[in-house]
Amino acid sequence: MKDKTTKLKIFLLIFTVIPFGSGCNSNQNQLGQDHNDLSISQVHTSKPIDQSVANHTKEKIITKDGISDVKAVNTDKDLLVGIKVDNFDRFQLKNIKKKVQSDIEKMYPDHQVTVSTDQKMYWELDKLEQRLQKDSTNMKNLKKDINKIKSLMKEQT
Amino acid sequence: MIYFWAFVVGGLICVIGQIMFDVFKLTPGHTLSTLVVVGAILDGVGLYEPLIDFAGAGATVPITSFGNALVHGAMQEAEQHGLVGILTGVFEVTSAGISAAIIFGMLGSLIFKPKG
Amino acid sequence: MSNNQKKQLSPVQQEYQDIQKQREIKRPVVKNCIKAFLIGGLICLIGQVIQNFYIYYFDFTDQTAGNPTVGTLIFIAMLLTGFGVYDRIAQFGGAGTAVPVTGFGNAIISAAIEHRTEGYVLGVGGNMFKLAGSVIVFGVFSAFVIALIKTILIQWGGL
Amino acid sequence: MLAGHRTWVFEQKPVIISTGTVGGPFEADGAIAEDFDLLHADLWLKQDSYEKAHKVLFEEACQKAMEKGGIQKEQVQFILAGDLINQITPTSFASRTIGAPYFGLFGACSTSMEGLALGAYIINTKGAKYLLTGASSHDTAVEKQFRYPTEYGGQKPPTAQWTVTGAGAALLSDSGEGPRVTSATIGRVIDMGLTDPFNMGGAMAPAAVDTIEAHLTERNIDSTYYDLIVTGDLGQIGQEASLDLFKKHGTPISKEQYQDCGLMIYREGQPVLAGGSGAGCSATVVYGHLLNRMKKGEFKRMLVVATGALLSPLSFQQNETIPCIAHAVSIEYGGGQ
Repeated sequence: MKDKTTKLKIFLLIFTVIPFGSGCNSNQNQLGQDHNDLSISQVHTSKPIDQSVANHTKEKIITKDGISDVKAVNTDKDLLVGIKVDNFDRFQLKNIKKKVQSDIEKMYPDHQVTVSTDQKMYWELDKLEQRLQKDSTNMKNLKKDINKIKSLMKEQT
Repeated sequence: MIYFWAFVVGGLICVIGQIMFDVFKLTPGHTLSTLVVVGAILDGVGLYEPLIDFAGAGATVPITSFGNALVHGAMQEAEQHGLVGILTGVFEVTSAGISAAIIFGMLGSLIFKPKG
Repeated sequence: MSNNQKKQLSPVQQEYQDIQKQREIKRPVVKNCIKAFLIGGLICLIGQVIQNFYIYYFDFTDQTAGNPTVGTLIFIAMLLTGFGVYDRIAQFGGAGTAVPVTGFGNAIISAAIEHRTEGYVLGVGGNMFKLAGSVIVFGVFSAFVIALIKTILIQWGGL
Repeated sequence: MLAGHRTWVFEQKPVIISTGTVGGPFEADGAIAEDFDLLHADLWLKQDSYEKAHKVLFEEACQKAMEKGGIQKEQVQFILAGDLINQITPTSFASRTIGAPYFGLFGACSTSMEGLALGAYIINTKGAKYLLTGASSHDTAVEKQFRYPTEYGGQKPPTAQWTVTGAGAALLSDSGEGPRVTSATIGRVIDMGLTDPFNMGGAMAPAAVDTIEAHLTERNIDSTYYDLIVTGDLGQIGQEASLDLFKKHGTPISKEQYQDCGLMIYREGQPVLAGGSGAGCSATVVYGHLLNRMKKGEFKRMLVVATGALLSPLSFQQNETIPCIAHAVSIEYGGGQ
């Protein structure tokens, strides 16, 4: 009696867990495809805010080991890069970030470069990119958003 | 993917705790105190941060992260204020967990009665 | 430790302990570990979901989302403890519920609820850290020692 | 009167004229619920603390016993009782309510038979006409003191036992109708060096064996003299370990006649792990279930061996071993009186 209920509980648990596992797997496949096609999001480079710096950065960074996706946004002064690292490469997260940072700084010495592996950075930049793509922002708002993200990233704990 | 690793790593840390319960017959108090000290040592040698990067909540939710956070707070202050900073900085990072537990403990005692 | 104690036993005691040991119901270690893995993993997974929720919808980063996540988990632990569910889950999950921060919350909250009958100051206030206190004591002290060693090493390295 | 070193034979055969048993919700769900005089659905018993609820449990058990025996509380000359809580306050406070002269006893879970043996002795020597004896325990009050807060999620190993919420009281007299107390053997403190507070049964078994064997030798009888030898709360492990010991010592005791209160009180499927325990366990099972069966004529002679583990949370933390004790009392009904 008691044994049966505990067994049932275990089964229930396993069944709740399996979807998580498989969900993760499908996710991974998608990311893998992203990587293969290098289908990073490209944002148009015309006016009002030229994103060619960001686009170029993304093309360069995505080819590096361990990086599965990149988002980037730039203004005339700032360059924000959010990188996504998956699986066991995450153990090297700090080193990867440092390397990317120094590489980009070499590429664009005139920009103030902020690189982060933070989820928040990635998601916020994703939103910004989409807004830029739709032209639903202007230089002033963009700068405001970027400053906000930068201050968030500075916060510790 | 982070969800998967959070589950696995968090689960494995709990398995270590269960082995301490069942095989070494330690009380929960002994087990949890040991895990906290282990977390602090792991952070001291710089291994806990990469684990958090890897497993996310799988490393921050188990009590081991408490030791990690205590060392972290102490080190942060120590970098700024030297040795005195160790004393003042210990609770810097962990204060949220402890104060949440105290506040909810007090609230709980106002609302609930033990059910038995 | 236990070996030292064993040596002091008289032959009769030793003999009985051997008999008793055979009759003692063994703890199902493997089964318990699997349960601890599943329940503990599940709690961490829930923690990750909460954390990502805070990062996505509020102005928190990986670095800063830890605090609200821990707070939320302890809040959930309070509800489960108060409604008398946490100890039931714990009987099943073992270390899976004790090791995550929810177990820390449960230790504090259960002691607080239990000792309410002795008044808020001496009962709740005085006993709240009855179980979780040792975790804080050893955590803080070991953190102090480790940070001290590390700081000294860094300074010497700097010299 | 005294047979051997530590066995009393009561010539007057004091009578248990009535008993009262009270249980909690968990016992109401158990195997012998119909044998309780009063069952509570709420662990709090409408009190504001578990300790107060514990006190009420024992008050009610005494009340029931007096009611059924047709005795006013002024007629009760002594109370001999105890429980497990620090300084046995619940029993003392309940005795304050009843108002009779009071001996507070502590023998952990063996208190019920310690009280019955002493009470029978007092009646036997005409020290009293009516007296009350009993024991009680309250699951959450005991857990709070000996283990963790009740809502704390500590996993209990399969060797642990569940503390009974219940109180049993018996009214003893020198004359009247009812089962008679014929002899008692007082236990020695036995320590086999066990230290696991989650395995009381295993620690207490040698004490039970020691007392039972002393009883049989000193009364110069065989174990077949008794229809039933019932231990207090050895639980599954303690019962098996004690049977092993009997076998090793060459004492013939059959599995059928050897039973345990801790295994009788709950039904299969209740999460009690190795069985019930607590001072209220043997008190409620013996004064309720077993005496009822006896009165129905199912058996005539039984030996009740209540076992107690004499540890405290403090002694456990100081790495002391667990000393144990067992008191045996023989109760007979019908047949040759």
